[in-house]
Amino acid sequence: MPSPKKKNEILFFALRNNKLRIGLSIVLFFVVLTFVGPLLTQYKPDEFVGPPSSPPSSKFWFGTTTFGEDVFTQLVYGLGSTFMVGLIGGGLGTLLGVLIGFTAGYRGGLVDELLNMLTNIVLSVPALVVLLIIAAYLQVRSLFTESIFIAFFAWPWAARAIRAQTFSLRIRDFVDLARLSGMSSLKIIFTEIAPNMMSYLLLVFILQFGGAILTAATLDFIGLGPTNAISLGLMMNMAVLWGALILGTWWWFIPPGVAITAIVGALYVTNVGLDEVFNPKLREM
Amino acid sequence: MLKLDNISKVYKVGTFGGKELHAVSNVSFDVGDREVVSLIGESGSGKSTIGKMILRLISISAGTIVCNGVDVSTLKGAGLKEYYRSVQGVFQDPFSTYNPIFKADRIFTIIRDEFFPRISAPEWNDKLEKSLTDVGLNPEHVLDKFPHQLSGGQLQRFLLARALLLDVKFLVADEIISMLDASTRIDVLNLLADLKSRGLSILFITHDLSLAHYISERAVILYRGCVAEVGATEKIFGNPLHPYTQMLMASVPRLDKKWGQVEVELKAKQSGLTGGCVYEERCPVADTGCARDRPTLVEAECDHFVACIRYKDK
Amino acid sequence: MSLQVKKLTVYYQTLRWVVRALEDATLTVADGEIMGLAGESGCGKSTLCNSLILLKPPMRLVRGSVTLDGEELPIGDMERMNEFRFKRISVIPQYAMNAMNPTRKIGKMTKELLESRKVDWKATLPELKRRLDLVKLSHDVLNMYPIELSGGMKQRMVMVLSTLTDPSLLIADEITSALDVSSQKAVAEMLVAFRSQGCCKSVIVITHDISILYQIANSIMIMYAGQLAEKASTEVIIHSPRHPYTKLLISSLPTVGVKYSERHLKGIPGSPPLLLNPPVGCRFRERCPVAFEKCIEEPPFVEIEKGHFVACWKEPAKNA
Amino acid sequence: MTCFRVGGDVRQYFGRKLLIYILTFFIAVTVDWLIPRFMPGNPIDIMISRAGLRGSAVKTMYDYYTQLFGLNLPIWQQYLNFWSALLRGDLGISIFLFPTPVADVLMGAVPYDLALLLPAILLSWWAGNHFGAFAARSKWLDNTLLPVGYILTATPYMWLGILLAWLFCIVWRVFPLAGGYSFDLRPDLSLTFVWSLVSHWFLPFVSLFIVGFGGWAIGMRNMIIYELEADYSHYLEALGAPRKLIRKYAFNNAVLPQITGLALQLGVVVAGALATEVVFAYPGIGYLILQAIHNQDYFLLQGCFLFVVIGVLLANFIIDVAYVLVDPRTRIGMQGGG
Repeated sequence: MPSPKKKNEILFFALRNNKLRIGLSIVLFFVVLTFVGPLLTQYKPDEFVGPPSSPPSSKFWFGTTTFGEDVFTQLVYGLGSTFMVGLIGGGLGTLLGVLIGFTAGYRGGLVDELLNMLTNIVLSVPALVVLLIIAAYLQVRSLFTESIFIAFFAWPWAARAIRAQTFSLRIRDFVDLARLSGMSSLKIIFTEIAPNMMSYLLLVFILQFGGAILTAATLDFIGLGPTNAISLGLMMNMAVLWGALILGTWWWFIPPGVAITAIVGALYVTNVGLDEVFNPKLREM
Repeated sequence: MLKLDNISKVYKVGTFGGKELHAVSNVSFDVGDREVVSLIGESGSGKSTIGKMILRLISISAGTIVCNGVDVSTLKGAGLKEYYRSVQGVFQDPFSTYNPIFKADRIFTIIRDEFFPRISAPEWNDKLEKSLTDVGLNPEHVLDKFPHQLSGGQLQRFLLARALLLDVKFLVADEIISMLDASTRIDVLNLLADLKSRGLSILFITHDLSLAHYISERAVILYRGCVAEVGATEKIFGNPLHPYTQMLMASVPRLDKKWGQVEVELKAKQSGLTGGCVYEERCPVADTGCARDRPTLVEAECDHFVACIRYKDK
Repeated sequence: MSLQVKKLTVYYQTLRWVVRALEDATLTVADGEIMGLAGESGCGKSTLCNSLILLKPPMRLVRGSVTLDGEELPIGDMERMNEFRFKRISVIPQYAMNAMNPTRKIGKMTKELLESRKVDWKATLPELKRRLDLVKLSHDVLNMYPIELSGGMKQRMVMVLSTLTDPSLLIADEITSALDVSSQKAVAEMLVAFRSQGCCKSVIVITHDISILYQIANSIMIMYAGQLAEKASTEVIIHSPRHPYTKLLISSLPTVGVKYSERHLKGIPGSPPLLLNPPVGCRFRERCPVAFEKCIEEPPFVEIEKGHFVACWKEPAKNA
Repeated sequence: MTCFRVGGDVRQYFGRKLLIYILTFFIAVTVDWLIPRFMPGNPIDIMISRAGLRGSAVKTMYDYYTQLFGLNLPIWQQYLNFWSALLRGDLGISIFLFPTPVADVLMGAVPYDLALLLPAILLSWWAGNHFGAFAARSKWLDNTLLPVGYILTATPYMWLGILLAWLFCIVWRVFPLAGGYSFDLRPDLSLTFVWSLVSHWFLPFVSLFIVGFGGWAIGMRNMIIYELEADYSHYLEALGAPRKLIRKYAFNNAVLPQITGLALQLGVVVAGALATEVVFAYPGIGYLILQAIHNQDYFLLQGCFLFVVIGVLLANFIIDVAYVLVDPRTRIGMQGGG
C-alpha cells in the first residue's frame, strides 16, 4: 500500500494519536508552571512567610510547612530543579548511550564485545547504592554534580537500545552502497545511519529524562540531594523528617509526589504515543 | 579483467570466536573483458560472500583478487576509492538499498560529491539525464521521488544508471532481479546484457539457472563455498558432469519438459555415453557384457527380432 | 464435490484508505484437481486464498459466497468458520519456516492442537507417523524443537501438520519460493503425492513461478490486479493462452533453453495499477497491446471452451 | 522437565557470564574501597570533630583511629588488607554503633530485607505479567487499564509509601507506622509477635508490589502483542485453534524476555526498596544506610553497599541460569543444534 510523502503521513498520525496529545499537554503544563510559577508568588522557597502547618488557603495556595514556608513556592522552584536534572542527566545519559551504542553497533567484533561487557557491568551494579556512597561523601552537592552521577549510571539503558538499532541498520544495503560510493565510516554514521534513528533517539531521550527525574527524587528523598537548591524529592524528605505524617499536614508531601508522578507518567505515555506514530505495526492496535 | 586466485573467507562464530565457519574455501576463476560470467549457487553456497569480497565490503581471509594487474585486497583509502571508480555493485533488495528517509536520487548527489566535486551543474545534469535515458527511465517521472514511490524495477535501473555515471569497467550484480516481478524482470536483464556492449564485464550472481543461462557466456557452479564446475554456459547446461550440477539441471522447473522427462533424458545420456544396452541399469539379468556394447536387433525366431546379447541370430 | 466461489470481493480497510484487492472472483475447483494460482505480486492471489480460510481485519468481505462440497463456508464470520478450518479447509502458509511455536516440542504442539480441535491424538499418531515416513522425516522429529530442523524439514513438517485431518481443500501459499532448487522439487512432488494418497481432495497452489505449476498443476489460473484473467489446463495456458496478459507473461519467462544472444525476450512495459482507486473496467487496459474502447466495461470471466475461462472482450464467448 | 543436555557451549556460556559477574564484583569492591580514600573529607577528622575533643586528645585519638583502621599503611597494602578482611567476612567496625562489627549489624538487617524484597519482587512480577496479558486482550481494556500501569510505574517508590502510610496509619489507623515490630514486644515465636511483624511488613510490601506491578504489566502488554502478531499465532488461527491455546503459547513466549527484564530491573527495585524502608523506618538495609549517612558511618555504609551488590549479582546469575533452563532456543542454539 504505497503511501503519500513520508513527512506528512507521520504528522497525520501524530495529531490523531491521543496518547501523544495527553502526554505532551501534561508535560507542557508543568513546563509552563516552572516558568510562570516564580512570577506568581512573591515568596522565596526557604523564607518563613506564614503560620506553620496552615492548610491551603487563598493566601498560601498549597498551605505552609512546619516552618511556615510556602509549599506552592517550594513546589514551583522544585519543579525547575527537577526539570534541570532531567535535562542534564537525561541528555548526558543519552549522549553517552549514543556514543557507546553507535560505536559498538557499527564497529562490531571485539570492540562491540568489550563495550557490551562494560554496558552489562554498569547495568548490573545497583546504580543507586553507588550514588548513595558518592553523594554521602560529597559535603557540598550541586544540581549539576547530581545530574552527572545520574547520567553516569543511566547510559547503559540507552546504549543497549541504540546498539541494537544501529546493528539492524548497519546490515542494510544502503550502508554498503555508501561505502561503495567512497564515504568514510564517520560520514556514513552521521549522514546515513543517524538520521534514520532520530525518532528512536527521541524515544530513548524521553525515557532517560523520566528515569533521571525518578532517580534524583529518590536521592533527594534520602537526603543526598543538592545542598544549595530545593527539589521535589527534598520537599518529600523534609516532610517525612519533620513529621508531616503525624501532624497530618498532607498538603506538604502530596503536591511534590503528584508532580513527579504526573511528569514521568506523561513522559512514558508520550513515548508510547510516539512509538505508535513512528512504527506502523503498533498503529493498528 | 578480474582474477580471483584461491580466495577463502572464514568467519569466527560462537562465543569468543571459538568455532570457524568456512563460508568460501579456495575459489579461483576469472572474468575477461566485456564478458558476462554467472556465479550460480544455492543459498549458503557463499556466492554473495564472494561478491562482497570483490567489492571489498568484507575482508578476504586468504588468496588474492587481482583487477587489471592491481592486487585489490590491500587497497586502502584513496586507492580503494579509485578502485570504486571502475568496480561497482548492485544489490538484491531495492528497498533496502535506498535510505528510506531521503529521496531516491540522493545516490547520484553522493556520487557527484565524492567523485566529481568540481563538475559544473549543467554538465552534471545532462550527464545524469543521459545515463537515465540509457537505462530506459524518463528523468521527469523518476527524479525527486522517495524510494517507496518508485517500483522495484525503476529502483534497480537507478543503480545501473549510477554505474553508468561512473562508467565502471566491472559490475557485480548480486541477485538484482530476484525481487522483481516476472514481467519487469526480463527488461532489467536485457538492460544488463546491453551494458556488456558498452564494454562492461559483469559477474551475475544468482540461484536461478534459467536467468544464468539466458544472460551469461560462462558459468561457475558453486556448492558450499567450493567451485563444482566452471565452463561455457551451453556446455555446463547441455552436458553437466558434476553430480551436483546434474541434480540442479534435473531439478530446475522448466517450461518445456517435465521433471520425469528430464530425468529419463539424463539417464539415457549417461548410459548412451557408456555405449552399453540402455536397459542395462534396470535389467535384472544384466551382466558385464551388457554395459560394454550396445546390442543390435537379432532375429531370435521367424519374424521375431530382439536387441539383447542373450539371443543370437537364428 | 468441490469448491465453488461466486463473485467474491474482498477489500483491505485501513485507517486512511481502502485497497480493492479482490474483485468479483468466480471459480470452481473440482475434486482431485491441483489448481495453480499465479500472477505478479499484488494481483490478489494471496488475498483470495486467505479470505477462504482466515478473513480477519484489515480484510473486509464486501460480497460473494463460497461453498465447499456443497456446504456454504461462513467466511465472513470468524467464530463459525472455526469449525471448518483445519478439518475441511487447511493451509500451508507462506511463512511455513517459522509457523511452528519455537519454544514447544513439535510432538507436544501437535497433540495440543489436535486435542483443542477435539481430535483424538492416540488414534491419529500412527497415521501421523506414516505420513512422516512419506515425507522422509524420522519419527523422533516429534521430540525436537523447530529450531533443530532445517528449512526443508520444517516445510515438510508443516505440510504433514496442515493435512493431518484430511481436509477436502488444501491451500499451498508460495511453499517453494523460499527453498533451494533441489528441495523445491522434492516438496512439489510431495504435494502431488499427498493429493494422490487422499490426504486432501483438491489443492490450490499459489506461486509467482509458473514453471513450478507446469510441473505439478492440472490447471492454472492467472490473476492480474485483483481480477481473474484466465483459467485453463496447464498445457493450454503454457502453449496456447488466449488472454493478452497471459500471452505476454508466458513469453517473458526465460526458460533454460533460451539465450540472450539468440532471442531477446520482451517484458511488459509499465507496472500494475495501484489498487487504491483501480482503473474502471479491465485493469490491464493501460498495458494491453490490443486494448480498445470496449475495455472500459469490465469483461466477464466467461468459458470460451471446455474448462477454458477468459476475461477479455477480444475472446468472444462460446455462445455469443 | 526436559532433560538438560549440558554441551560444551553451555559451560562456555555460563563461564562467560560468571566472568562478567566476577569482574563486576571486583570493580564494585574496588570502587567501594576507593571512595573513602579519595573523596574530599577524611572520615577520621569527621569522627573526631563529632566527638568534640580538644587539644592533645585530638592528636592521640587521631593516631589511634588511623592505626586502628590501618590508614597509615601504604595504599596497596591497605587494598590487600581490605580484600583479605573481606574474604574473611570482616567488614570493619561500625562507627556510630562503635564496638559492633559491620557484619553483625548487617546480619540483623538482612532477614527483614529478604522478607520484604523476595515476595514483593516475585509477586509483582507474576501479577504484572498476567495483568499485562489480560490488558492486551481487547482494545477497550488496553486503553483503560494500561494508562493505570503507566501511572503506577511512574510513581516514585517512596511517595507511594508515604501515601499509604498516611492513609492507613494516620487517617484510618489500620497499620502501625514505623519499625519492624512494636517496641513493647520481645522477639519470640508467640502469635502476637508474629502478627506485629506481619502488620509492620504489610505496607512496605504493598507499596513495592504496586509500583513494580505497573512496570511488568506494560512490559508484558507490549511483548504479548508482539507474540500474537508472530507467524506461529497466525498459523494456529488459520488451523482454527481456540483463542485460549493461542494466548497460552503467546504468553509462554512473551514471559521469557520478562525473565531477563527481571534481572535488569533488580538494581532499580532494590533502590526503590531502600527508599520505602526509610519511609516506614523498616529495619532493613535501606534504613541502615540512612542512619549510616546521618551519622557519617562510612564503614557501615560500605558494608551495606557490598551486601546489596553481592545480592544483586547473585540474583542476576540465578536468573541467567533459569533463563537457559526455560528457553529451549538459547539452550539448543548454544549446542549448535539445528
